[in-house]
Amino acid sequence: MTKVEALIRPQKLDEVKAVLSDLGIKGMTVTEVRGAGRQRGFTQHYRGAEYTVNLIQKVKVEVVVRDEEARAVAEAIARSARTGEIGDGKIFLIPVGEALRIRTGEEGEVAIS
Amino acid sequence: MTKVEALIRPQKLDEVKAVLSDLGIKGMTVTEVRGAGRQRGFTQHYRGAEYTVNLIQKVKVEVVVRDEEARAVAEAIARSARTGEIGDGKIFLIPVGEALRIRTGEEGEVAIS
Amino acid sequence: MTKVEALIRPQKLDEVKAVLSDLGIKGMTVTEVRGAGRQRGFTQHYRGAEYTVNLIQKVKVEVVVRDEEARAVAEAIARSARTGEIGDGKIFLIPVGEALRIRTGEEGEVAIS
Amino acid sequence: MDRTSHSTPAFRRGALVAVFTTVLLGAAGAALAQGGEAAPRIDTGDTAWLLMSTAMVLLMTPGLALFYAGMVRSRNVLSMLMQSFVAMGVATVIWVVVGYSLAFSPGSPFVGGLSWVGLSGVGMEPNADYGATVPHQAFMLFQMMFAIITPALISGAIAERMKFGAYVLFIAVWSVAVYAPLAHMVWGVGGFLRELGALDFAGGTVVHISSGVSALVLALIVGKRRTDASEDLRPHNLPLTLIGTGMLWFGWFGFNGGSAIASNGLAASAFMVTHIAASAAALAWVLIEWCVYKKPTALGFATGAVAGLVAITPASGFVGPVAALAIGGGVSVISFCAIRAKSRLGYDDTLDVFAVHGCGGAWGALATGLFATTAINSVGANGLFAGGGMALLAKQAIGVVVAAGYAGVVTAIIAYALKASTGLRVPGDAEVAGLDLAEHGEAGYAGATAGVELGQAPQPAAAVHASAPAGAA
Amino acid sequence: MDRTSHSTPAFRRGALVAVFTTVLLGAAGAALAQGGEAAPRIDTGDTAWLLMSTAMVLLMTPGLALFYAGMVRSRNVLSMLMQSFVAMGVATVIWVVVGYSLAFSPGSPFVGGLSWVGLSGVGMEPNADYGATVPHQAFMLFQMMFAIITPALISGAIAERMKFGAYVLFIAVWSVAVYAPLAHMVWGVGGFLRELGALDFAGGTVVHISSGVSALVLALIVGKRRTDASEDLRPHNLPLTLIGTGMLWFGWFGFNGGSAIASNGLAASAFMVTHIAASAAALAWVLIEWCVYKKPTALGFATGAVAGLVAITPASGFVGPVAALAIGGGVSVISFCAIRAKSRLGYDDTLDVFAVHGCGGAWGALATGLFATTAINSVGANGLFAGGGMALLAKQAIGVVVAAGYAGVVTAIIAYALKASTGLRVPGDAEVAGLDLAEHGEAGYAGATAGVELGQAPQPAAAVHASAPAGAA
Amino acid sequence: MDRTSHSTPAFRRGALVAVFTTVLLGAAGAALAQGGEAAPRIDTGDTAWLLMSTAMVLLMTPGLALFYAGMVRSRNVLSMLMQSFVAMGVATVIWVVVGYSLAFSPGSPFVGGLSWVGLSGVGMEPNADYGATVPHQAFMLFQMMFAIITPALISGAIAERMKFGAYVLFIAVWSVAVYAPLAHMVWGVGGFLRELGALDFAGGTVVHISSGVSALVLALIVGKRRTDASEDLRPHNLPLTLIGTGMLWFGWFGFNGGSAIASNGLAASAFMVTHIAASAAALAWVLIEWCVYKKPTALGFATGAVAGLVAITPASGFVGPVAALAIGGGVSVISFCAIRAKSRLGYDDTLDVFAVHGCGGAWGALATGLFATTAINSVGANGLFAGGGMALLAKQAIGVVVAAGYAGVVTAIIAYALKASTGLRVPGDAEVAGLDLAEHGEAGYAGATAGVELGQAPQPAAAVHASAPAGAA
Ligand SMILES: Nc1ncnc2c1ncn2[C@@H]1O[C@H](COP(=O)(O)OP(=O)(O)O)[C@@H](O)[C@H]1O
Ligand SMILES: Nc1ncnc2c1ncn2[C@@H]1O[C@H](COP(=O)(O)OP(=O)(O)O)[C@@H](O)[C@H]1O
Ligand SMILES: Nc1ncnc2c1ncn2[C@@H]1O[C@H](COP(=O)(O)OP(=O)(O)O)[C@@H](O)[C@H]1O
Repeated sequence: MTKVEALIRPQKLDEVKAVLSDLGIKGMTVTEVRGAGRQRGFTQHYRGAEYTVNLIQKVKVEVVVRDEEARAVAEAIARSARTGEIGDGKIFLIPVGEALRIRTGEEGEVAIS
Repeated sequence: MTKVEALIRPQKLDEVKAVLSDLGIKGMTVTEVRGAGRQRGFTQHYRGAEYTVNLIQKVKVEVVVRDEEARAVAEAIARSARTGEIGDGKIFLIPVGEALRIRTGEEGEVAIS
Repeated sequence: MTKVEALIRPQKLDEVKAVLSDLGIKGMTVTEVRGAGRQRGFTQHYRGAEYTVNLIQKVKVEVVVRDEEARAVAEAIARSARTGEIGDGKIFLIPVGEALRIRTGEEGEVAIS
Repeated sequence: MDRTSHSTPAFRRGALVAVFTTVLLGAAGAALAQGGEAAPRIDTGDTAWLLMSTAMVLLMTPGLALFYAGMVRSRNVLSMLMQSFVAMGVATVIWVVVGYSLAFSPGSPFVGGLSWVGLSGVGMEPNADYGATVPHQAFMLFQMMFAIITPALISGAIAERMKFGAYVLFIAVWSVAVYAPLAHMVWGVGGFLRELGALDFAGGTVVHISSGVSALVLALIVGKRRTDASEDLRPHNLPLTLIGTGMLWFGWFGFNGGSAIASNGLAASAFMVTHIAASAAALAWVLIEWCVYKKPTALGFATGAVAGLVAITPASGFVGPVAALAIGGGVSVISFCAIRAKSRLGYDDTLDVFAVHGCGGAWGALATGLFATTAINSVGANGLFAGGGMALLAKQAIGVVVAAGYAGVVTAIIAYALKASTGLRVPGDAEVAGLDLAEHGEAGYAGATAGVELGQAPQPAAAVHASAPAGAA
Repeated sequence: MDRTSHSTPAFRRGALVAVFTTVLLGAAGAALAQGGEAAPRIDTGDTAWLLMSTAMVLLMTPGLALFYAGMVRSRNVLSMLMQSFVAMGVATVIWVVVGYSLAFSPGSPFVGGLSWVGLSGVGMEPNADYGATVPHQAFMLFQMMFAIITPALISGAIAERMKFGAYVLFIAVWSVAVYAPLAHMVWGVGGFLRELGALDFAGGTVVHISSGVSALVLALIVGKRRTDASEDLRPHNLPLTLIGTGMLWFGWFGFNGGSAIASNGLAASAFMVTHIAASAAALAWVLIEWCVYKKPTALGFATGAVAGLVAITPASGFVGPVAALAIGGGVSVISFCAIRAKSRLGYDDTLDVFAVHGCGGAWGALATGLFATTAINSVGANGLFAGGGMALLAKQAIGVVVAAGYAGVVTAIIAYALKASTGLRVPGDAEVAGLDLAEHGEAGYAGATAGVELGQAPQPAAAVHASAPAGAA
Repeated sequence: MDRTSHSTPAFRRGALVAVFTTVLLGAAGAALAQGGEAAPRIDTGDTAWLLMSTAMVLLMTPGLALFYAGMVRSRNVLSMLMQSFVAMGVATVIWVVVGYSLAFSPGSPFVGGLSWVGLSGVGMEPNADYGATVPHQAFMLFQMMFAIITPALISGAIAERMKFGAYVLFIAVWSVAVYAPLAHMVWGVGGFLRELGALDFAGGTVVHISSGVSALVLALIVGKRRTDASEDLRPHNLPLTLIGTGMLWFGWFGFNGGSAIASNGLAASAFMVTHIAASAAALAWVLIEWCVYKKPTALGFATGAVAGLVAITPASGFVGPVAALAIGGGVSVISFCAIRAKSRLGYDDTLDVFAVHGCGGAWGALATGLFATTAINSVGANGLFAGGGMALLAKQAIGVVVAAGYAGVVTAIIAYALKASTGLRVPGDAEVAGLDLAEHGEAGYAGATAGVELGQAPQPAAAVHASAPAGAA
């Protein structure tokens, strides 16, 4: 199995969820993160003191899927999360050795079905 | 080494910590996440407007262990996190190439001992 | 590619960012987590009731780099995050199968350049 | 006494200021009885209550800010707060410069004159027309606080998308073009609705109908937010909303009780019905939710309480406790339905200003025509249920229509003018990023809000090493 | 004067209302001296202070809501707030309908009559029995605010687990069956404890002992929360608790100072000792923590302040500043020990209502028997240290026992009746999910509370591209 | 009258208490006219306003706590709150024991005597020197609230790094050694600056210059925080700061309006200019930011409002509305520049106490010398623009220099003494961990603040299974 780990803009989460749901994928885990990259940070002034904010709010979406689905899922996420502006984010595919459903103890692909 | 990555119900965290401690495992990292899956979301009304909440509060527990321990650790977590109801969560095993203890620079299994 | 996943003290984040930037690495993702390990927790009293806090605030820094850079990046992070006291944290290297830049659809190492 | 007597005809019809006769004949009677001087004299008790009420009404604006701010997304929390707070600046300056004069100085039936511009002539001595026992400045200040919160109320309708600059211009113009004339018509000596005999004790028309209708019109012209109702649109911090509710409830005692412009039985009565109506409305709202959604909510309680406070406002000097229960219970039904209608009609009055203030204020004004009784306030009138027939109800309806029509039309003119010049909305990406960042360059909650990390110091070094058994190898 | 004179015997023993003689002979003296009219007349200054005090006491309930809400887990924050706010609805309606009559209208030594049901007969004119210089409605309102906060105090004991419906029923019945009779016994004309000569200036027995003991009994019957003391049980938002503390402290000046029912020296004295006791208790609590745990905590300061305010309440009209220091310092020792005893005894009075209000109120009532002096209040009595011997102390002890016993027994009856009918607790999974979601269908803090994301707009496009050197390939 | 008359010379020069003549001849005139008794008599209206003002000023300290606490990092939020709250304990006890006597009892030109130690001789009767129509205790209490907030103001300068124990000792000594003597010099009968004729209606020198300069000196001696300006140093919770701003603004009406020590025209006038100056300053600050940074901020509004309130404080009883606009607008320019100067000079007055209170207070004191007019307050004096020439301005400058110099020098002595004994700073790792944990053993926001999880119960079992289509295999 493969974990598709996507770092996206927070406001794109709803669209990503929708496209995954279209692919029949319901299971996912979402984390609030902050990211740096090519996207420029910004400057704020509080009482005249300047603060440069480099870490920008992003959302990490993790979906574990069968290896053969991984590529399609990644591309679908990419399509739905794209704005074309710098800062759209990345998707990483990470190998997963085993999966286990806590409720039933089922293992393997059935655990993520 | 292997990273055992468990997505569990928040209220099961104490039990999971206890069982890991019984296994002699002290090191772990915990993240607050939100998850979707088979577990149904719920509906809330704020001043009559309906909001469907699909992403449900979960906790991610990450423990990096020696490969040979991974299976036992995963099963122990599963046992302690189980309620039998939908939404108990998943456990994924992810290969880890190397580990390093920042304080000492030690590498390999000794870094996670 | 390899994901360098570092668990560090929150107050070391600025130094780690600086050292990565020196290595020419701009992209990274930061998550607030809590960790347990050898570092002792602490006790608080609220109206006389004692609460033991075992999970201590840490920051997870994730950087996906080319395999050949991974070791150097890990060591640079380790150097900059070190205080020498228990609780400095760990670094894990995790294999990444593929990377994709959402904005352009580019894949492979170019996606993280 | 002379001065008072000759103004009696106007009195009978005016609502707010109608109480002075009572005052003069009542509490201040002793002093007058002694000498029969005609000159108004400051009563320290009346002044204390009026100053206090003024302070309480001022506190309502921060209260409103919190009430609103808790309901938006965290990325707009400061924007929402600012839209209320800035009214404390803008409306104050305008009131000092020209607003008070246009509202209360002698003028036409529709607007006051310019004789009190820059507060000239507004001194420490009482003005018998508006408060024979309190400093004129205290009366002016009390009214100023109403002029502050009224435009701020509108901000709830256009939350999360309006340009800050355009908003500031809007409330500045609105304060002059809508608020001051309406205040004059209803409360000013010679004002047209006052002369007609429409009753508005503490601002049902002037404050609530005007802001509620303006809110609706402005929301329609500004347009909807770009986002659909997803879970991220839920109120981000309801405890803030409840703090605001507490402050509003507290302040409203000054709003309504202070409108007696005296520390007397009428003030106590207005205070009493204010509290009762708020309680009844809050309970009613929660009960409606309990029936409809099976869950009584804290936000529902807060909303109901505010709706009850709105509805009792025009009636507060004219009705008794049983009427207050009815007015409070009634407004929750009406505003609850109005909110549900919004969902169907699809306009984005984001925080339901029209449903709560517009509809609630209209209900309150009409209910005054039903429940008012001269047993409570001899210079008021009898409503339908007090045997007064339809006369008062008709006048109240005229008041509602005039206030709603005037506020709506003028708001539309201002809004379209701004749309054509400065523009009303922030760009789409600013809306996505949140107005705090895009318009104010700030973050409401920056940094990790929940995190502390243990330093080594509190642990004695020995203990630390003892806890790392057997070394690291 | 006639009316007043003939009630003098009762007066000398009554605490709260005891001040009217002072008032009549003091501040209002000028007026009376002039004409010697028998009829009570409204004093605008007294009325202003009473109305203001009433508003301040109302604000204490939102203050309490925040004080409590900050101490629970975030998943129960709205539930906690609601348990206080809803009392503003429920207790108000009950007070209007029947509570005030049962508490204050003429009746038996144990409970008032029904003559003031629905507030009939409670008008704008003063009632000389309870406040000869203020509108009767103002007195009724002031007392209403006490009737609101008292049941709300109980909610701290059953936080995070009680069914909302059962809670609402509980406080409704409790207001009628416990609060009103106790208020009558202590403050009502002809009330049994008042006749006995037990002193309670502002509610040590009626408010604090009654709620504190009821809280303990209810907590025992409802049972413990399901969770162990893990780190997740720590107070989720102590700044909320401190906002609440500020509001409570502010409001308490109305609570105690307003209980003079006049704006006079006694009001100032009560205000003064209230503040001093709160300060002393807060400091004492922090010092105790400093000794015991090496850390003076903000929660400790807040807890101590509230305990000090509780303890001074019954004594506030009878003691001077030095006694206030002693009462404040003493209560922190007592309540601190009571909280530690809780840990050992193992019951789950979640937010320590018994330790703070029950024990603190009892200490205050007894301390009144020690420190009271007629030098402060001529219609009070001399306590042990003022040379009055054990007499007053004994009466105070009777007051404590009666209030505690009555409240405890009736609470148990109500609680068991509800347990058998509606049930008292939410199901286990609702407790896990949190009452906000399970009982109210809401979330206190929804959405990301800390996040904003930068839109592209604020960056000019050129600048953006300049920052992406060398292209993407 | 005798007593009052013989103190008239002092009166004419004193600022705060200067108003009593007005009172005696004005509101209380009726009573005096009747009998001409010499004895001061309590006026219920004046007393009501003074008690209320006292309560409002007390509320400013929690308001300040929130104002400050929102601006620090979350790990220091409780520490910041505690530094204000603890002043409510420490300064109160000191005021009772010795402070009030040193400040107001008869003594030398520089410090009061010991005749009122332990509040002996401070009773319910008025003291004609300080308030002929209010209980002496009420005056003492009102002044106490000033003595509480003043040391608390200093805490903003040493946020996030000072030892709590050292801070407590500092404010304890400072209250006795700096505050009480300064209050005596400026307000006490026979005080040196009062005799000189320097005007300070409500505390520009005593409260703001003294705390602002002391803050700067203490910040320099304590030293900078260890951290650089990274994004984590941004204010963690600006809604808290805005709640605090609302409370401060509200309370300031008591601060300045109450300083009339009467409920009269002067109180209304002071109230009015207070509000106008705050509004003008808040707007001005926001406009400056709009020009300089293109973003008007909520924090800027709050900062400006407080600066305006500071600046009007000394002038509030002597100037009219136009002057208030000027004073408010001016202070924002001055304080804004002072903050920018800080960035360049590099000292760490963390929350800008010197820029806002020190510079703002100095501007206000000097502006009194420009704008004061006897048209507002006959016992004041005419400033430069009212045709009084440079005389008053010179006296005001002397007041500023004396207050700044005295406070600065004595603060330095206390600070160095503490540095040498207890130490002033927490260790470095405690600073990293945050003072909440290191000094107080608490967390401001513990546990997950944003999370609830759905229990199974609210879903009927059937529905649950229906939602899991096709089984798990
Ligand atoms: N090398 C990396 N490792 C981990 N996360 C990265 C890396 N590079 C980028 N990211 C994540 O992707 C986000 C977007 O990247 P950025 O370079 O700003 O834009 P783009 O992907 O459009 O070029 C970052 O905010 C960060 O969270
Ligand atoms: N394919 C997946 N990839 C990543 N996380 C998943 C996936 N499926 C489920 N999860 C996580 O597991 C949690 C529980 O899954 P769910 O399907 O609701 O219940 P169950 O595991 O009991 O069948 C989800 O909330 C989500 O956090
Ligand atoms: N086996 C592990 N798996 C995952 N995370 C770990 C593991 N061990 C430690 N960590 C993380 O590293 C942090 C520091 O580890 P700790 O053992 O306390 O200190 P040190 O690394 O200095 O020996 C922990 O708080 C936790 O977040």
